[in-house]
Amino acid sequence: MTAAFDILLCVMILGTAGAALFLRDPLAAIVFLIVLGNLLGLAWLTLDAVNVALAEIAIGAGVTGVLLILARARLVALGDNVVCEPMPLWARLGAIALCAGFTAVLSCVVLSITPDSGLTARIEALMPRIGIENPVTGVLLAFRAYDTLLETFVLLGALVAVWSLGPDTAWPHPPAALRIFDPGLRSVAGAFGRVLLPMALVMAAYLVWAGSDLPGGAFQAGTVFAGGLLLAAIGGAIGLPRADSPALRLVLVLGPLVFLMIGLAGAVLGRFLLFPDGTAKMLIVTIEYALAASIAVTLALLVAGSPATPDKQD
Amino acid sequence: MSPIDLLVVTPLAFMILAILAGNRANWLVPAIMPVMAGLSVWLVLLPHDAAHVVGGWELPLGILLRADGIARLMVPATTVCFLAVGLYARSELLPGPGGGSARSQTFWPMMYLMWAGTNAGFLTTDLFNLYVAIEMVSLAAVAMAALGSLQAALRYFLIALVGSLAYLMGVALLFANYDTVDTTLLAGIGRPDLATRFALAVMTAGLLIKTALFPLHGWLPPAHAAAPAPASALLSAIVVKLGFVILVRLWFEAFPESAGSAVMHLLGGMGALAVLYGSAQAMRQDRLKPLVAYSTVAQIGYLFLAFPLVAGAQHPSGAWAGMMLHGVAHMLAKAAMFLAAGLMLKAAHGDRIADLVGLARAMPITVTAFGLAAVSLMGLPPSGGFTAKFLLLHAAIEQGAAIYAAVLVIGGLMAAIYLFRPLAVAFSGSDMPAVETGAPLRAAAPLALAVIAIALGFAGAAAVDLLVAASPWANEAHSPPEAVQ
Amino acid sequence: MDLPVLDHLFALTGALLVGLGLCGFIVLRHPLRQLLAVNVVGAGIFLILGGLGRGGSGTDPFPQALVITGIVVAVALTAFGAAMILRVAAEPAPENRQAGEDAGETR
Amino acid sequence: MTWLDYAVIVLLFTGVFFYAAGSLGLVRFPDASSRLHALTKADNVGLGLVALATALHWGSPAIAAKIFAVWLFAIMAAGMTAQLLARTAKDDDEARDPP
Repeated sequence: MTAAFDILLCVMILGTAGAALFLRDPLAAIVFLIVLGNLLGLAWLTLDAVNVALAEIAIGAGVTGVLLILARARLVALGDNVVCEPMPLWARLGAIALCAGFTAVLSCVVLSITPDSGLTARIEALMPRIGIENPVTGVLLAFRAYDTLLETFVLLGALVAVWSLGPDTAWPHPPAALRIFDPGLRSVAGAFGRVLLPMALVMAAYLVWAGSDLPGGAFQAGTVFAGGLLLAAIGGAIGLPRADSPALRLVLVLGPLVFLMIGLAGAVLGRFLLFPDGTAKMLIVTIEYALAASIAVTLALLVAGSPATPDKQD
Repeated sequence: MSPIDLLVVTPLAFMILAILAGNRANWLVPAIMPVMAGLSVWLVLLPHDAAHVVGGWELPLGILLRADGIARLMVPATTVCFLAVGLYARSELLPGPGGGSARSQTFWPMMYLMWAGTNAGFLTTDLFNLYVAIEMVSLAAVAMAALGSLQAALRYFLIALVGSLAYLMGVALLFANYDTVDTTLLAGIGRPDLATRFALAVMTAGLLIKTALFPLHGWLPPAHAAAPAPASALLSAIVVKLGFVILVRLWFEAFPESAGSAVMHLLGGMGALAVLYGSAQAMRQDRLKPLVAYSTVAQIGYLFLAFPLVAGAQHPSGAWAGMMLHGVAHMLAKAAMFLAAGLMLKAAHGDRIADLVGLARAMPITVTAFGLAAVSLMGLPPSGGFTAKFLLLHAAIEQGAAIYAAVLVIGGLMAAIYLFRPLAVAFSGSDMPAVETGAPLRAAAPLALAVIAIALGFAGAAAVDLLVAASPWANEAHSPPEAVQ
Repeated sequence: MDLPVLDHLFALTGALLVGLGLCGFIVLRHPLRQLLAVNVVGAGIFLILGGLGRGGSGTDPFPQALVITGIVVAVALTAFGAAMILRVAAEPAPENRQAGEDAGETR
Repeated sequence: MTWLDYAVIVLLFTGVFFYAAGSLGLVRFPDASSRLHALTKADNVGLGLVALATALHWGSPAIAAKIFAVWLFAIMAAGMTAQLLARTAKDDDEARDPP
């Protein structure tokens, strides 16, 4: 029964991926990518990886999907209809043969590796030292906190990089507005955004809090709140900030800064990112709340895009 | 407290400060200079093989940071480059009278991100941590390339993305196979099975794309040539070196048993072709920056040409020292050359080599810097480039590798031809063109870099001793990989 | 049902996703579609990592954490790529402004 | 099997039936408004039944409360998107053949 479900799920994943890649209509392709993200979330649930399932659905399907839909809409507005010129037949056949060969070898490699639970036992043994129950949060914010620290800077750097792409006349104005212009539509979306934003905040706070012991954590929580911010912006309930707003910049760097400071405090006590016994949980939750706030704003602004020249707005 | 952490933490902290400082971010450059210089010196002075795990979490769960020979060499060299480029960019990116532009505010966070990423990459032994470091560097590199040509940057971005994913796939397979992604642990347990070979193959391919080894170099010349001078200098001098260092770690440290002679000669052959192709292309350019960019394609070739020489040597220390010294000498000389080229092109009326007429009179310091950098890149004595190529040539002759020896010699000659052209034009002409003299620091930056590249040659013996001590074979009894013989 | 291949089901699906995505990356000539294809490849790699980390005592949290890190890095790069594609489309003029390219660029 | 288990099974199957009917309508109906009509109504009933079945199956008030919250969010989102889709579809139709 479960095997049948797994096989069906995998077939659907592959079919959806095929549609997301090879459908001619770009909007349909992106929609199938979102469906693919949700199915992958189910696959992760089947693998008992609830943390990853949350992240995949929220970020892989949600944020990436909104991002691509918005990019396509803006491209269409610029006169680029995102339709690919088909390659000559021989080139397509060559590409298919090449990828089929590569996939065959990769499949053999995958089959040659025996799945095992790897480091599970070691991680379980160390978890009491941190005082939290969710082993994935333990790996992300204790054992491999250094990776996570660098990763938050990648996210922050991506936003600065997106800012740097704006035309010279656009700096430091906000990105092109996300809100719907049709007044009727906007009233519906705006009401929804106003209702949802506080709920998203509550849910995000809960996800961080629950993340120490149950599935959840800063990235999932930040994404949920980013979703709330984006919906509110689409409904016109909130506007987009200027890139040089000091308050905005403070929120953006808050998470990385708190993380870095706590890491340095550990360095003073002996080791970079060392959490003294008994304080680990408190420090991890502090880092996660600060990170979630920064991640939410960063992700929402990453979706919104580069600064836009003001006269192009409205 | 250890410089191993602080060398990454400091640029990250400055990235935050730069974001908060906005238009005043260029005042941070003088502040970071002494800090990073001091940390680099501290790193070199650390006891041999100083290492620790982050946060006190032991392997295989934690991440091991280590000041090995490569790190001791590359981190100070990148510090010198970043400092010079930072000083140069500081006067170039001064916010205008009407407030700052996007560029003058976003360049600094990107530069600090790249700095942290390269240091993180040089200092870690963890392959997944390296993935994050690679992405930090790539993101900053593409953003800098986009300051010049958006199309070239987009192409660079997509290709770099494929390279990263190939590397990530290799890391995923290695983790599934060995339950660890730490190179020091893998070195003990690596076995030449299908999964390992495939993982190594895709990781190598991905990193070669990022390092732009011929024939995977297509994205490099347009991106590096079009970017503003400080960005070009960082891209050509530093960014491509990170992929090279990871490949060295992978093949000579983590999986020496898998480094069969066929693989080494494949890399060496691609390196040799890169030297010839890049040099030939550089000779055909009639604009200055594409010429310097193609010279990077050629010079990267030497780094990989050295792979079979290191693997095949009875005592790999000579070839090893040559390879590493070449990496550092190229880093310094190429950064100097791009900065000097940027100044020369600002003064000249066009970007063609023919437009450089008379510049040697008008801006002697800058043209001298260009010339000294050229001396090192050609491999003329006395320079770091000469010592490196001499060591490599010596190893090639000792091993009877006639083809590699021939490429080393021919490549040097071709470099002399293509680098002599812009210099000859700059020294020609009888009248002195009117040139606006910029900030003196801007002219000093490339000169300082070029002088250090030359000084590496004078300090030849000391540098070689340091490098030999830095090789993976220095302390251990085991000789080079046995598979190669 | 105890076919040996079932242990590898999700990892194999991941391998096929990588293959499909790679094929899409080569065949599709529009950068936005290529960006989408890269996301499919990334999802496939993550699924390989997760599928091979599942043994008798549950799914290894270690690769799960790596995957979450990977997903976040992927979305950051996707956002940057999309912004770059938009800028290239907004400036269709070819970029070979020849004379004084460098001089003009950095002022 | 207690009566609760039977109730869960009956609720689940009824819910799935409504989902199937909604999806069929989405595929087979000719225009946007009737498709929306099929999708929103049938799927919301289906969702409610499946949510109820799940809550009964777990039998814990805390979990039931969470499932209720999920149901509420899903209903809100469905209602809003249906509004937006319907208005957009109407605008499109009017733009295509003006009345």
